Amino acid sequence: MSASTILVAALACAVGVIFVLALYGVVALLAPKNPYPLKDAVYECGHEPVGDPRVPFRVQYYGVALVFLIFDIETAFLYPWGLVARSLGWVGYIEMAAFVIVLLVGLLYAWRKGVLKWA
Amino acid sequence: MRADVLDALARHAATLDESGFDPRADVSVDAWAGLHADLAALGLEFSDITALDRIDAVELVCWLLSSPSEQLSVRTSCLNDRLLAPTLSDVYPPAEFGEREVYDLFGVVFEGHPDMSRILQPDDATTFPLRKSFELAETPW
Amino acid sequence: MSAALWLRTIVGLVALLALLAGVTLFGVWWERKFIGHLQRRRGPLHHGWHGLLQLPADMIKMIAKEDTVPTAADSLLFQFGPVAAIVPAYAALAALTFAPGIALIDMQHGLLYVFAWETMLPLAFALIGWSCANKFTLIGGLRAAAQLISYEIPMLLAALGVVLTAQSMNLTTIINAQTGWWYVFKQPLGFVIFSVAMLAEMNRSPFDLPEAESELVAGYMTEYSGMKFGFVQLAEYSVLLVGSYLIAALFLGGWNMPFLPASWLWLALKIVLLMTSTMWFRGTFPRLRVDTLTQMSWKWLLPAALVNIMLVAALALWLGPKVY
Amino acid sequence: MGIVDRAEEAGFITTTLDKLLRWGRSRSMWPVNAGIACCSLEMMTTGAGRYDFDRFGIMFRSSPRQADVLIVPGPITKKMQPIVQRVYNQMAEPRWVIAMGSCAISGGAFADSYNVLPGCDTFLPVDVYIPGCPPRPEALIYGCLKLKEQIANTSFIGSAARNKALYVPPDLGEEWPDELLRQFGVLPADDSSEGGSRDVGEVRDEG
Amino acid sequence: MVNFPRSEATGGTETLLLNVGPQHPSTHGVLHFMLEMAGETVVTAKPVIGYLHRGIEKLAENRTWQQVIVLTDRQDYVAQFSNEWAYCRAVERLAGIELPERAEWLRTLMGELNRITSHLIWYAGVTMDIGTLGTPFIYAWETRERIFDFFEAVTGARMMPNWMRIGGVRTDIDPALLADLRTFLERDFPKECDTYEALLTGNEIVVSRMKGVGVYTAEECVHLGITGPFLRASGLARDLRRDAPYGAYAKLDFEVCTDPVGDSLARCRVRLRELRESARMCIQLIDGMPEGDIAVKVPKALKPPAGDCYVRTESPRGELGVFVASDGTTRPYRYRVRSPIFYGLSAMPRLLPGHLLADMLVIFGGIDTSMGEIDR
Repeated sequence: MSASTILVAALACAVGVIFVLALYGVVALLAPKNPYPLKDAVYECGHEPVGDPRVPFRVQYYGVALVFLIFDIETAFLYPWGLVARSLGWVGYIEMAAFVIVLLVGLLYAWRKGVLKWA
Repeated sequence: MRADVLDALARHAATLDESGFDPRADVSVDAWAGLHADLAALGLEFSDITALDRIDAVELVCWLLSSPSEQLSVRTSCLNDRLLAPTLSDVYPPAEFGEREVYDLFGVVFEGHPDMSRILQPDDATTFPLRKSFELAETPW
Repeated sequence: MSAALWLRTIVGLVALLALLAGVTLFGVWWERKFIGHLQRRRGPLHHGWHGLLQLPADMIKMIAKEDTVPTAADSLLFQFGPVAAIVPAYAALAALTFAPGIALIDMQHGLLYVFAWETMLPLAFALIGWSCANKFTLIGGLRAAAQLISYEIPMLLAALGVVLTAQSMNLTTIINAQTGWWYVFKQPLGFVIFSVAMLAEMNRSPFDLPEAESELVAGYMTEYSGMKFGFVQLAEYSVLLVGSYLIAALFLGGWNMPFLPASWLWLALKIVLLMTSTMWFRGTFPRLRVDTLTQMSWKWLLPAALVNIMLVAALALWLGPKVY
Repeated sequence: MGIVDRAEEAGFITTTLDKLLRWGRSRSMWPVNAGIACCSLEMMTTGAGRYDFDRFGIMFRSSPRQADVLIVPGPITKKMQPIVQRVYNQMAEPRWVIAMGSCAISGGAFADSYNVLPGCDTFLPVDVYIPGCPPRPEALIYGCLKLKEQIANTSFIGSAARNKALYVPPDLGEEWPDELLRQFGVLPADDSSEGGSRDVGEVRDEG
Repeated sequence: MVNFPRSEATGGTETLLLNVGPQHPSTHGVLHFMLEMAGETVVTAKPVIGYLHRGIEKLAENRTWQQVIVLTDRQDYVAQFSNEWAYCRAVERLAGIELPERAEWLRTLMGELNRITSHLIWYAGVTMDIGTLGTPFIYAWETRERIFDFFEAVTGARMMPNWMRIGGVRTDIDPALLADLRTFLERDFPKECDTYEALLTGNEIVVSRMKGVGVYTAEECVHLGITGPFLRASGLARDLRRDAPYGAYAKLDFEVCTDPVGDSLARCRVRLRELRESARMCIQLIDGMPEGDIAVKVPKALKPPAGDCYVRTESPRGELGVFVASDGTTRPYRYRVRSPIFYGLSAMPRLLPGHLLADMLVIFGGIDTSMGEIDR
């Protein structure tokens, strides 16, 4: 990734942000603005919201995030091997197969423990 | 009428009158819950609970089904100064909404009801519209 | 950075912006017409030829619509939400090669760059959902986060099969490697897993849980009025464009067409066909439930993706590069 | 701060922009998916295959934030009035109201009922009235086209000031309770701190 | 502020109080559910109704016996003919009026056609709840339009016919219309029922959403006061058209559709089979329609004898009971409607807890609510 490509990529993000901010500017220019308490209340099917919406997460989100982390790291290890798999030949394949099987056992363990169950 | 239903009515001193379209049993207010507990035990199903405004009293009418095609009405009347009746919601679960509606539109309070509040009218309403004393605006046509 | 490169980048970025706006406008119109005719009705008709003028009208109305900010909402994140939704998809466009020579950045790891931006999406939707302090958006945002996280791993692993056979992550070499048999015939399992996972990434039916019309009113965009809703629609269609491009490039042979000279027209045709099929799915499929959704990814797609990689690797080594 | 809304006199820029806004806003009217009673079935029939609303660019949105038009299909009871008023107030500007069916216009078949308000224009500024019980889908489409004409023909220049007066039904302006005027933003919300932010503050500790 | 039920049985995790309120795409009208949710599972559900309470029962006391029929149309605005029929039967039984044969057959025909349109609206609602963007919704609406054209040709109005009178019906149906309806019901309707079945019970995602969701036994349903297709889907063949036949039902052969399983999918199957069953009945009705006049002479200022009576009719949603009391004057003394889904809704706080938000809508869609009848 030469320096110019990084610069162009950064420029791409910058243009994305500028595009959104420009449209925000046009909206601020054209759109009417008339805030008053009842309009700025949070929408809840015509009722006043009761209780604080920001309730702590359920526990299974945390479980799924952990399992995602494990398999994301696994993908991070598999990709470099994928690039050179042909040249490494069968030796590389056997090692990677062992790695993947260990992770499949890990998945089976998570499955049995019920981390993947969503209810 | 089935025999076991008849003696259940007799046990609660309910006067049975079969002359009208459907058999009708009148019972006093305090025997209301006991009678319904026995009738439910005999397998009668709950169809509807409603009320009639008899000017000086409110007549509670509860329709029960002795079989899919026969129906029996059990009635009692609460005088205007004591609009109180025991609840049937523990014996017949659907009666919970029916009784809340009778309270909302007639003003009869049911003791022991899990959530005795208005069901149809806004919660801050004060009137009991289905009483004859409540006058509607005259029909505009 | 030489002046020519500066000029090329600026022109490229503006062209990509025009492409994005064009795809969104065309996409919204085509979706309403296509789903309309799917449902035995006509869709936009009276404004312009077959409703073509309907889109500028929607855009003008959305731009000139008031931008309400609920007092209970976290106003900075609330305003930043659309930016977080649009920038990933737009920046990912920069690395896509649309024709044999034409690409803004033809980097060695184009695919990795696109996937890096793709993993930003769950963050954006969860952020939008959390910032609006509305219960429907909170549930919608958390659902989006859970769904996109669950379907990211099968997508990456399915793409690994393609990378493994093409031996590079550069999109041009991947497409050029498919001049003969397309990868969809060599790795059918990989194609199925990748398209299902990409459908989930794009939040298109039957995986459109985050903006579940019937349960969560309008999902994570319930509190978004006027142009913010336009931005979220722009983000949705840009993710749709990137997703369709990836399926077309990785598995359907990009700009190669059997017995015909390679040109960008075939790539455009494939992208339009893929987008239309997502609209077709949207018109027919009902919505999955949250738990079946996550179960399906973790218990079916992930093991299948691992098996697919081992299978493809074994075939590649056994049959050698010429045949496979 | 829309330049078209705040402008006092019609300069060159404001008139062209105004013409553009009028064209855009009239061609794309998104109603809120608020079904109340029997007229909501006729509204759905108009959205379905035979009388298709989508031909005129009218697409139902379920959240009021993204909607322009509030179609009131059915009688407004005392319990429903705060809900409809809150949904109307949560719609983004510029917004319009269609009273669909004789119940929404004058209480209709239930005019003498103790629980039905005599029409939704007692608390909403209505733009188009569609009589009928329920009005046929063609009548609803005709009403929407009438609204389209009204939007296309009324200028938006200086409408910000005018809108404020429009919020409150002109003839009932005096007897309106202050609290409601404050909600509409006619009375400044800040001077009565207990009134304006009452509902937000009160909710906080009650939850 | 309405009191909000907050239960402690949530195992300590913080719960979200959600108003699935009157203005919501899938509450089929102005029903408001106060949900207490732990994450996505419903802990307690409290239905709040009354947003469409127009006080029809009080208004009826302000009208003559004949004028009340206008109010009955607007009661359950999805199945108007069954409301009218229930009211007319109650008053005719109270006043002791016998109907001519043809009037009974005409009423039965319109009642069954109304069952078809009501089930089609239920079908459109259920498919919208589980997420199809409205394709089955619009197909069902197209079939309903065909039947509404027939209603309009006979009664003059699409939705609010006001067609039945105490002692008969208002207009006769000429044979050409009947023949046209017969060809539609015999040739096109079964094909469209096949598409509806394919789009709903034949679709794997729908089966995965509905199979095994909300399984209730017949005893539970009877105990909780649920009647109609919801009860028949739990295996109990309870149908007033066969148990206490009225109109022309005694002369028709039809089968009460039940389903032993009792889950949400069974409720869909029962209603889809009832669509076909009603079409078959209509064909028999058209073939066997007797000749004769369509109404019996009833004095305009009808004064039924003092007294009261309660008549139960099978509406598309369940057992619709009308309790009518008269004190001998020209105006009803009391008019009470026993709505099947009013008591079906009272069962919801017991049926819904423990399900996901998506399942809650599927189960709640099973009782096919129409708010006009619940709030009256």
